Amino acid sequence: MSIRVRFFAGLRERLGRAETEVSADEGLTVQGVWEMTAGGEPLPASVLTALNHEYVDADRSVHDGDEVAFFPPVTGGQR
Amino acid sequence: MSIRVRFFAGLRERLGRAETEVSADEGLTVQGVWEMTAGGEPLPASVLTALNHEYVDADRSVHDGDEVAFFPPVTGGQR
Amino acid sequence: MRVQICEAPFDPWAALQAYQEERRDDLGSFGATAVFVGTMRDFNEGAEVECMTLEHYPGMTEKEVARIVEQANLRWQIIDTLVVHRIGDIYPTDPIVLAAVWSTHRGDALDSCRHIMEALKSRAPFWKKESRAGSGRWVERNTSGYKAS
Amino acid sequence: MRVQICEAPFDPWAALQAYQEERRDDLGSFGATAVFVGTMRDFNEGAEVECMTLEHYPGMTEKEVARIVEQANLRWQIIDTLVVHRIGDIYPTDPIVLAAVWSTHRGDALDSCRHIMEALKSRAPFWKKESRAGSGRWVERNTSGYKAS
Repeated sequence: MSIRVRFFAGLRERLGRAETEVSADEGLTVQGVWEMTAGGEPLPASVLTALNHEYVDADRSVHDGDEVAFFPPVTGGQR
Repeated sequence: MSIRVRFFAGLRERLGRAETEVSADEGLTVQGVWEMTAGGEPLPASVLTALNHEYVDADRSVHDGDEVAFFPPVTGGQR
Repeated sequence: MRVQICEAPFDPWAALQAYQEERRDDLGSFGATAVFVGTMRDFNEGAEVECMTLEHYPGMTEKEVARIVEQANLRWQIIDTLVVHRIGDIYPTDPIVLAAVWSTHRGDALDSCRHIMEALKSRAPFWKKESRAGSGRWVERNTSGYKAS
Repeated sequence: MRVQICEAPFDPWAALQAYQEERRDDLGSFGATAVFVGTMRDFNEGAEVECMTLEHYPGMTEKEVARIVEQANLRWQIIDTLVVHRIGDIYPTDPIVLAAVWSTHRGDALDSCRHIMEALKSRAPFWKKESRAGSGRWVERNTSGYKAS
Protein backbone atom coordinates (compact mmCIF):
# COMPACT_ATOMS: atom_id res chain seq x y z
CA MET A 1 0.00 0.00 0.00
CA SER A 2 1.00 3.61 -0.55
CA ILE A 3 0.79 6.40 2.05
CA ARG A 4 1.27 10.11 1.53
CA VAL A 5 3.20 11.74 4.38
CA ARG A 6 3.32 15.46 5.16
CA PHE A 7 5.31 17.61 7.58
CA PHE A 8 4.53 21.19 8.60
CA ALA A 9 6.14 24.31 10.03
CA GLY A 10 9.23 23.91 12.23
CA LEU A 11 9.13 20.14 11.87
CA ARG A 12 9.17 20.44 8.08
CA GLU A 13 12.21 22.71 8.25
CA ARG A 14 14.03 20.53 10.75
CA LEU A 15 13.48 17.33 8.75
CA GLY A 16 14.17 19.15 5.51
CA ARG A 17 11.12 17.75 3.76
CA ALA A 18 7.51 18.84 3.29
CA GLU A 19 6.13 15.65 1.91
CA THR A 20 6.99 12.09 0.90
CA GLU A 21 5.39 8.76 0.06
CA VAL A 22 5.92 5.42 1.75
CA SER A 23 5.11 1.96 0.48
CA ALA A 24 4.45 -0.71 3.08
CA ASP A 25 2.37 -3.75 3.97
CA GLU A 26 -0.98 -3.45 5.74
CA GLY A 27 -0.76 -3.18 9.54
CA LEU A 28 1.42 -0.07 9.60
CA THR A 29 0.53 2.57 12.20
CA VAL A 30 0.99 6.36 12.15
CA GLN A 31 3.90 5.77 14.52
CA GLY A 32 5.37 3.31 11.99
CA VAL A 33 5.04 5.90 9.23
CA TRP A 34 7.06 8.33 11.36
CA GLU A 35 9.76 5.72 11.90
CA MET A 36 10.03 5.12 8.16
CA THR A 37 10.30 8.80 7.25
CA ALA A 38 11.89 10.83 10.04
CA GLY A 39 15.47 9.63 9.82
CA GLY A 40 15.63 7.55 12.97
CA GLU A 41 14.52 10.18 15.47
CA PRO A 42 11.85 8.92 17.93
CA LEU A 43 8.43 10.60 17.57
CA PRO A 44 8.55 13.61 19.95
CA ALA A 45 5.70 13.70 22.48
CA SER A 46 4.87 17.24 21.38
CA VAL A 47 4.34 16.33 17.72
CA LEU A 48 0.69 16.14 16.65
CA THR A 49 -0.50 13.46 14.24
CA ALA A 50 -3.34 13.56 11.73
CA LEU A 51 -4.81 10.93 9.42
CA ASN A 52 -6.82 12.07 6.41
CA HIS A 53 -7.20 15.59 7.83
CA GLU A 54 -8.29 14.49 11.29
CA TYR A 55 -6.36 14.32 14.56
CA VAL A 56 -5.54 10.74 15.56
CA ASP A 57 -3.33 8.99 18.09
CA ALA A 58 -0.07 7.58 16.74
CA ASP A 59 -1.20 3.97 17.24
CA ARG A 60 -3.89 4.30 14.58
CA SER A 61 -3.51 1.94 11.60
CA VAL A 62 -3.09 3.41 8.14
CA HIS A 63 -4.47 2.10 4.86
CA ASP A 64 -3.70 2.38 1.18
CA GLY A 65 -4.20 5.92 -0.10
CA ASP A 66 -4.20 7.52 3.36
CA GLU A 67 -2.59 10.88 4.07
CA VAL A 68 -0.61 11.07 7.31
CA ALA A 69 0.61 14.40 8.71
CA PHE A 70 3.04 15.32 11.48
CA PHE A 71 3.23 18.83 12.90
CA PRO A 72 4.26 20.89 15.95
CA PRO A 73 1.75 22.26 18.50
CA VAL A 74 -0.62 24.67 16.76
CA THR A 75 -0.53 28.41 17.32
CA GLY A 76 -3.65 29.55 15.49
CA GLY A 77 -6.67 31.57 16.40
CA GLN A 78 -4.98 34.50 18.00
CA ARG A 79 -1.91 35.80 19.78
CA MET B 1 -35.64 76.30 47.46
CA SER B 2 -36.72 75.14 44.04
CA ILE B 3 -36.48 71.58 42.73
CA ARG B 4 -37.04 70.34 39.17
CA VAL B 5 -38.91 67.02 39.06
CA ARG B 6 -39.07 64.64 36.10
CA PHE B 7 -41.02 61.47 35.33
CA PHE B 8 -40.27 58.96 32.57
CA ALA B 9 -41.89 56.25 30.47
CA GLY B 10 -44.92 54.41 31.91
CA LEU B 11 -44.78 56.46 35.10
CA ARG B 12 -44.93 59.69 33.11
CA GLU B 13 -47.99 58.46 31.26
CA ARG B 14 -49.72 57.20 34.38
CA LEU B 15 -49.17 60.41 36.31
CA GLY B 16 -49.98 62.47 33.24
CA ARG B 17 -46.93 64.72 33.62
CA ALA B 18 -43.36 64.72 32.33
CA GLU B 19 -41.96 67.42 34.55
CA THR B 20 -42.80 69.91 37.28
CA GLU B 21 -41.16 72.20 39.83
CA VAL B 22 -41.60 72.19 43.59
CA SER B 23 -40.75 74.92 46.08
CA ALA B 24 -39.99 73.81 49.62
CA ASP B 25 -37.83 74.43 52.68
CA GLU B 26 -34.45 72.74 53.12
CA GLY B 27 -34.62 69.25 54.63
CA LEU B 28 -36.82 67.76 51.93
CA THR B 29 -35.91 64.25 50.70
CA VAL B 30 -36.43 62.57 47.32
CA GLN B 31 -39.27 60.67 49.01
CA GLY B 32 -40.76 64.01 50.08
CA VAL B 33 -40.54 65.31 46.52
CA TRP B 34 -42.55 62.29 45.37
CA GLU B 35 -45.20 62.95 48.00
CA MET B 36 -45.55 66.56 46.86
CA THR B 37 -45.89 65.69 43.17
CA ALA B 38 -47.43 62.23 42.67
CA GLY B 39 -51.00 62.93 43.73
CA GLY B 40 -51.08 61.06 47.04
CA GLU B 41 -49.92 57.66 45.77
CA PRO B 42 -47.16 56.09 47.94
CA LEU B 43 -43.79 55.71 46.20
CA PRO B 44 -43.88 52.23 44.58
CA ALA B 45 -40.97 49.97 45.56
CA SER B 46 -40.24 49.37 41.88
CA VAL B 47 -39.79 53.05 41.02
CA LEU B 48 -36.16 54.15 40.63
CA THR B 49 -34.99 57.51 41.90
CA ALA B 50 -32.22 59.76 40.60
CA LEU B 51 -30.78 63.03 41.87
CA ASN B 52 -28.85 65.22 39.44
CA HIS B 53 -28.47 62.37 36.92
CA GLU B 54 -27.29 59.80 39.45
CA TYR B 55 -29.14 56.94 41.13
CA VAL B 56 -29.87 57.66 44.80
CA ASP B 57 -32.01 56.15 47.55
CA ALA B 58 -35.27 57.93 48.29
CA ASP B 59 -34.10 59.14 51.71
CA ARG B 60 -31.46 61.41 50.14
CA SER B 61 -31.89 65.13 50.90
CA VAL B 62 -32.40 67.55 48.04
CA HIS B 63 -31.09 71.08 47.69
CA ASP B 64 -31.94 74.23 45.80
CA GLY B 65 -31.54 73.78 42.05
CA ASP B 66 -31.48 69.97 42.18
CA GLU B 67 -33.13 67.79 39.56
CA VAL B 68 -35.02 64.77 40.89
CA ALA B 69 -36.26 62.00 38.58
CA PHE B 70 -38.62 59.07 39.08
CA PHE B 71 -38.84 56.23 36.61
CA PRO B 72 -39.80 52.56 36.17
CA PRO B 73 -37.26 49.70 36.02
CA VAL B 74 -34.98 50.20 33.04
CA THR B 75 -35.10 47.99 29.95
CA GLY B 76 -32.07 49.16 28.02
CA GLY B 77 -29.02 47.50 26.64
CA GLN B 78 -30.61 44.90 24.47
CA ARG B 79 -33.73 43.14 23.18
CA MET C 1 -14.14 56.15 24.96
CA ARG C 2 -17.21 57.19 23.04
CA VAL C 3 -20.83 56.88 24.16
CA GLN C 4 -23.33 57.69 21.47
CA ILE C 5 -27.12 57.85 21.84
CA CYS C 6 -28.58 57.95 18.37
CA GLU C 7 -32.05 58.61 17.07
CA ALA C 8 -31.46 57.35 13.53
CA PRO C 9 -30.80 53.76 12.47
CA PHE C 10 -27.10 52.88 12.47
CA ASP C 11 -24.95 50.22 10.87
CA PRO C 12 -22.79 48.71 13.64
CA TRP C 13 -20.09 47.45 11.25
CA ALA C 14 -19.76 50.85 9.56
CA ALA C 15 -19.65 52.50 13.00
CA LEU C 16 -16.83 50.17 14.09
CA GLN C 17 -14.89 50.72 10.89
CA ALA C 18 -15.18 54.50 11.17
CA TYR C 19 -14.33 54.60 14.87
CA GLN C 20 -11.30 52.36 14.52
CA GLU C 21 -10.05 54.39 11.56
CA GLU C 22 -10.54 57.64 13.47
CA ARG C 23 -8.76 56.31 16.55
CA ARG C 24 -5.99 54.55 14.67
CA ASP C 25 -3.23 56.50 16.43
CA ASP C 26 -4.73 56.17 19.91
CA LEU C 27 -5.59 52.49 19.73
CA GLY C 28 -1.88 51.69 19.77
CA SER C 29 -0.93 48.09 19.96
CA PHE C 30 -4.32 46.51 20.56
CA GLY C 31 -4.55 42.81 19.85
CA ALA C 32 -8.13 41.98 20.72
CA THR C 33 -11.51 43.48 19.92
CA ALA C 34 -14.73 42.09 21.40
CA VAL C 35 -18.05 43.32 20.07
CA PHE C 36 -21.66 42.72 20.94
CA VAL C 37 -24.57 43.91 18.80
CA GLY C 38 -28.18 43.62 19.95
CA THR C 39 -30.75 43.72 17.16
CA MET C 40 -34.52 44.06 17.32
CA ARG C 41 -36.25 40.74 16.81
CA ASP C 42 -39.80 40.56 15.59
CA PHE C 43 -41.01 37.85 17.93
CA ASN C 44 -42.00 38.56 21.48
CA GLU C 45 -43.91 35.92 23.38
CA GLY C 46 -45.62 34.76 20.24
CA ALA C 47 -47.14 38.07 19.20
CA GLU C 48 -45.54 40.09 16.47
CA VAL C 49 -44.07 43.36 17.59
CA GLU C 50 -44.38 45.87 14.80
CA CYS C 51 -42.32 48.64 16.34
CA MET C 52 -40.82 49.62 19.63
CA THR C 53 -39.98 53.02 21.00
CA LEU C 54 -36.99 53.49 23.27
CA GLU C 55 -37.15 56.46 25.60
CA HIS C 56 -34.14 57.72 27.51
CA TYR C 57 -33.29 60.38 30.08
CA PRO C 58 -31.19 62.94 28.21
CA GLY C 59 -28.25 63.88 30.39
CA MET C 60 -28.48 60.97 32.82
CA THR C 61 -28.41 58.17 30.26
CA GLU C 62 -25.14 59.33 28.69
CA LYS C 63 -23.59 59.78 32.16
CA GLU C 64 -24.73 56.39 33.40
CA VAL C 65 -23.37 54.61 30.31
CA ALA C 66 -20.06 56.47 30.75
CA ARG C 67 -19.96 55.37 34.42
CA ILE C 68 -20.50 51.77 33.35
CA VAL C 69 -17.58 52.00 30.92
CA GLU C 70 -15.37 53.76 33.49
CA GLN C 71 -16.04 51.03 36.03
CA ALA C 72 -15.11 48.40 33.43
CA ASN C 73 -11.86 50.33 32.89
CA LEU C 74 -11.01 49.95 36.58
CA ARG C 75 -11.55 46.22 36.49
CA TRP C 76 -10.07 45.23 33.14
CA GLN C 77 -7.17 46.39 31.01
CA ILE C 78 -8.98 48.29 28.27
CA ILE C 79 -7.53 50.46 25.52
CA ASP C 80 -10.74 51.94 24.15
CA THR C 81 -14.51 51.45 24.16
CA LEU C 82 -17.36 52.38 21.84
CA VAL C 83 -20.99 52.16 22.93
CA VAL C 84 -23.82 53.14 20.57
CA HIS C 85 -27.45 52.88 21.70
CA ARG C 86 -30.52 53.63 19.62
CA ILE C 87 -33.46 55.59 20.95
CA GLY C 88 -36.76 56.50 19.29
CA ASP C 89 -38.84 54.30 16.99
CA ILE C 90 -37.11 51.00 16.24
CA TYR C 91 -38.28 48.38 13.75
CA PRO C 92 -37.53 44.65 13.41
CA THR C 93 -33.95 44.00 12.21
CA ASP C 94 -32.78 47.46 13.38
CA PRO C 95 -29.63 47.33 15.51
CA ILE C 96 -30.40 48.57 19.04
CA VAL C 97 -27.07 48.53 20.83
CA LEU C 98 -23.40 48.12 20.01
CA ALA C 99 -20.69 47.62 22.66
CA ALA C 100 -17.08 47.24 21.51
CA VAL C 101 -13.90 46.95 23.55
CA TRP C 102 -10.34 47.16 22.26
CA SER C 103 -7.74 45.58 24.52
CA THR C 104 -4.30 44.03 24.54
CA HIS C 105 -5.70 40.75 25.83
CA ARG C 106 -8.46 38.52 24.58
CA GLY C 107 -9.83 37.76 28.03
CA ASP C 108 -10.05 41.42 29.02
CA ALA C 109 -11.87 42.31 25.81
CA LEU C 110 -14.42 39.47 26.07
CA ASP C 111 -15.06 39.80 29.81
CA SER C 112 -15.44 43.56 29.81
CA CYS C 113 -17.69 43.55 26.72
CA ARG C 114 -20.01 41.08 28.42
CA HIS C 115 -19.96 43.08 31.65
CA ILE C 116 -20.81 46.32 29.85
CA MET C 117 -23.79 44.62 28.18
CA GLU C 118 -25.04 43.27 31.53
CA ALA C 119 -24.67 46.67 33.16
CA LEU C 120 -26.42 48.47 30.29
CA LYS C 121 -29.35 46.14 30.74
CA SER C 122 -29.63 46.55 34.48
CA ARG C 123 -28.60 50.17 35.03
CA ALA C 124 -28.79 52.38 31.93
CA PRO C 125 -31.97 54.53 31.85
CA PHE C 126 -33.78 53.31 28.75
CA TRP C 127 -37.43 52.32 28.59
CA LYS C 128 -39.09 50.34 25.91
CA LYS C 129 -42.66 50.64 24.64
CA GLU C 130 -43.79 47.96 22.22
CA SER C 131 -46.44 48.45 19.60
CA ARG C 132 -48.44 45.62 18.13
CA ALA C 133 -51.69 45.82 16.19
CA GLY C 134 -51.81 49.53 16.86
CA SER C 135 -51.63 49.45 20.66
CA GLY C 136 -48.59 50.21 22.80
CA ARG C 137 -47.43 48.88 26.13
CA TRP C 138 -44.44 49.67 28.29
CA VAL C 139 -42.17 46.75 28.98
CA GLU C 140 -40.99 46.75 32.57
CA ARG C 141 -38.90 43.63 32.45
CA ASN C 142 -36.38 42.48 29.86
CA THR C 143 -38.42 39.99 27.95
CA SER C 144 -38.30 40.61 24.26
CA GLY C 145 -36.29 41.56 21.22
CA TYR C 146 -33.46 39.23 21.89
CA LYS C 147 -33.62 37.30 25.08
CA ALA C 148 -31.28 38.12 27.91
CA SER C 149 -29.98 34.62 28.45
CA MET D 1 -21.71 28.90 8.34
CA ARG D 2 -18.70 30.17 6.45
CA VAL D 3 -15.06 29.37 7.15
CA GLN D 4 -12.62 31.44 5.15
CA ILE D 5 -8.85 31.08 5.08
CA CYS D 6 -7.47 34.16 3.38
CA GLU D 7 -4.05 35.07 2.11
CA ALA D 8 -4.70 38.78 1.66
CA PRO D 9 -5.33 41.35 4.40
CA PHE D 10 -9.02 41.67 5.28
CA ASP D 11 -11.17 44.28 6.99
CA PRO D 12 -13.22 42.47 9.65
CA TRP D 13 -15.95 45.13 9.75
CA ALA D 14 -16.39 45.09 5.98
CA ALA D 15 -16.44 41.28 6.05
CA LEU D 16 -19.19 41.31 8.70
CA GLN D 17 -21.21 43.89 6.81
CA ALA D 18 -20.97 41.94 3.55
CA TYR D 19 -21.74 38.58 5.15
CA GLN D 20 -24.75 39.86 7.06
CA GLU D 21 -26.10 41.55 3.96
CA GLU D 22 -25.61 38.40 1.89
CA ARG D 23 -27.27 36.21 4.53
CA ARG D 24 -30.08 38.64 5.30
CA ASP D 25 -32.83 36.14 4.43
CA ASP D 26 -31.23 33.22 6.26
CA LEU D 27 -30.34 35.05 9.42
CA GLY D 28 -34.03 35.32 10.27
CA SER D 29 -34.91 36.76 13.61
CA PHE D 30 -31.49 36.99 15.19
CA GLY D 31 -31.22 39.31 18.16
CA ALA D 32 -27.61 38.97 19.21
CA THR D 33 -24.27 39.08 17.43
CA ALA D 34 -20.99 38.43 19.26
CA VAL D 35 -17.72 39.11 17.49
CA PHE D 36 -14.07 38.65 18.32
CA VAL D 37 -11.24 40.07 16.21
CA GLY D 38 -7.61 39.22 16.89
CA THR D 39 -5.10 41.69 15.48
CA MET D 40 -1.35 41.45 15.14
CA ARG D 41 0.43 43.43 17.82
CA ASP D 42 3.96 44.64 17.31
CA PHE D 43 5.31 43.82 20.74
CA ASN D 44 6.34 40.32 21.69
CA GLU D 45 8.35 39.85 24.85
CA GLY D 46 9.99 43.20 24.41
CA ALA D 47 11.44 42.65 20.96
CA GLU D 48 9.77 44.16 17.98
CA VAL D 49 8.26 41.66 15.61
CA GLU D 50 8.44 43.00 12.10
CA CYS D 51 6.37 40.36 10.39
CA MET D 52 4.93 36.97 11.05
CA THR D 53 4.07 34.19 8.68
CA LEU D 54 1.12 31.92 9.35
CA GLU D 55 1.29 28.51 7.77
CA HIS D 56 -1.71 26.19 7.58
CA TYR D 57 -2.52 22.67 6.38
CA PRO D 58 -4.72 23.16 3.31
CA GLY D 59 -7.60 20.75 3.55
CA MET D 60 -7.28 19.89 7.22
CA THR D 61 -7.36 23.44 8.57
CA GLU D 62 -10.70 24.27 6.91
CA LYS D 63 -12.17 20.97 8.11
CA GLU D 64 -10.94 21.40 11.66
CA VAL D 65 -12.35 24.94 11.90
CA ALA D 66 -15.67 23.67 10.52
CA ARG D 67 -15.66 20.88 13.15
CA ILE D 68 -15.09 23.48 15.88
CA VAL D 69 -18.07 25.49 14.64
CA GLU D 70 -20.26 22.38 14.29
CA GLN D 71 -19.47 21.34 17.86
CA ALA D 72 -20.43 24.84 19.05
CA ASN D 73 -23.72 24.41 17.16
CA LEU D 74 -24.47 21.29 19.18
CA ARG D 75 -23.86 23.03 22.46
CA TRP D 76 -25.42 26.45 21.87
CA GLN D 77 -28.37 27.78 19.94
CA ILE D 78 -26.67 29.40 16.97
CA ILE D 79 -28.23 30.85 13.82
CA ASP D 80 -25.06 31.46 11.82
CA THR D 81 -21.29 31.73 12.17
CA LEU D 82 -18.50 33.41 10.22
CA VAL D 83 -14.84 32.60 10.80
CA VAL D 84 -12.09 34.30 8.79
CA HIS D 85 -8.44 33.45 9.44
CA ARG D 86 -5.43 35.03 7.77
CA ILE D 87 -2.49 32.99 6.53
CA GLY D 88 0.74 34.10 4.88
CA ASP D 89 2.79 37.17 5.74
CA ILE D 90 1.12 39.30 8.39
CA TYR D 91 2.26 42.73 9.57
CA PRO D 92 1.58 44.70 12.77
CA THR D 93 -2.02 46.03 12.92
CA ASP D 94 -3.23 43.41 10.40
CA PRO D 95 -6.33 41.53 11.55
CA ILE D 96 -5.48 37.83 12.02
CA VAL D 97 -8.77 36.21 12.95
CA LEU D 98 -12.46 37.07 13.03
CA ALA D 99 -15.08 34.89 14.74
CA ALA D 100 -18.71 36.03 14.66
CA VAL D 101 -21.83 34.29 15.92
CA TRP D 102 -25.44 35.29 15.23
CA SER D 103 -27.95 33.96 17.72
CA THR D 104 -31.37 34.58 19.20
CA HIS D 105 -29.91 34.92 22.66
CA ARG D 106 -27.16 37.10 24.03
CA GLY D 107 -25.68 34.38 26.23
CA ASP D 108 -25.48 31.85 23.41
CA ALA D 109 -23.75 34.35 21.12
CA LEU D 110 -21.16 35.44 23.71
CA ASP D 111 -20.43 31.97 25.10
CA SER D 112 -20.10 30.27 21.72
CA CYS D 113 -17.93 33.05 20.28
CA ARG D 114 -15.52 32.70 23.20
CA HIS D 115 -15.54 28.91 22.87
CA ILE D 116 -14.78 29.07 19.14
CA MET D 117 -11.81 31.36 19.84
CA GLU D 118 -10.46 29.01 22.52
CA ALA D 119 -10.84 26.02 20.23
CA LEU D 120 -9.19 27.80 17.27
CA LYS D 121 -6.23 28.47 19.49
CA SER D 122 -5.85 24.95 20.80
CA ARG D 123 -6.92 22.80 17.84
CA ALA D 124 -6.85 24.57 14.47
CA PRO D 125 -3.72 23.73 12.44
CA PHE D 126 -1.95 27.06 12.08
CA TRP D 127 1.71 27.70 12.80
CA LYS D 128 3.35 31.02 13.31
CA LYS D 129 6.85 32.06 12.36
CA GLU D 130 7.99 35.44 13.63
CA SER D 131 10.58 37.60 11.93
CA ARG D 132 12.59 40.21 13.72
CA ALA D 133 15.77 41.89 12.57
CA GLY D 134 15.85 39.60 9.56
CA SER D 135 15.76 36.26 11.37
CA GLY D 136 12.78 33.99 11.77
CA ARG D 137 11.71 31.61 14.49
CA TRP D 138 8.75 29.27 14.84
CA VAL D 139 6.53 29.94 17.81
CA GLU D 140 5.44 26.75 19.46
CA ARG D 141 3.36 28.28 22.20
CA ASN D 142 0.83 31.10 22.07
CA THR D 143 2.87 33.92 23.43
CA SER D 144 2.71 36.95 21.23
CA GLY D 145 0.61 39.19 19.04
CA TYR D 146 -2.19 39.58 21.45
CA LYS D 147 -1.95 37.63 24.63
CA ALA D 148 -4.25 34.73 25.25
CA SER D 149 -5.44 35.79 28.67
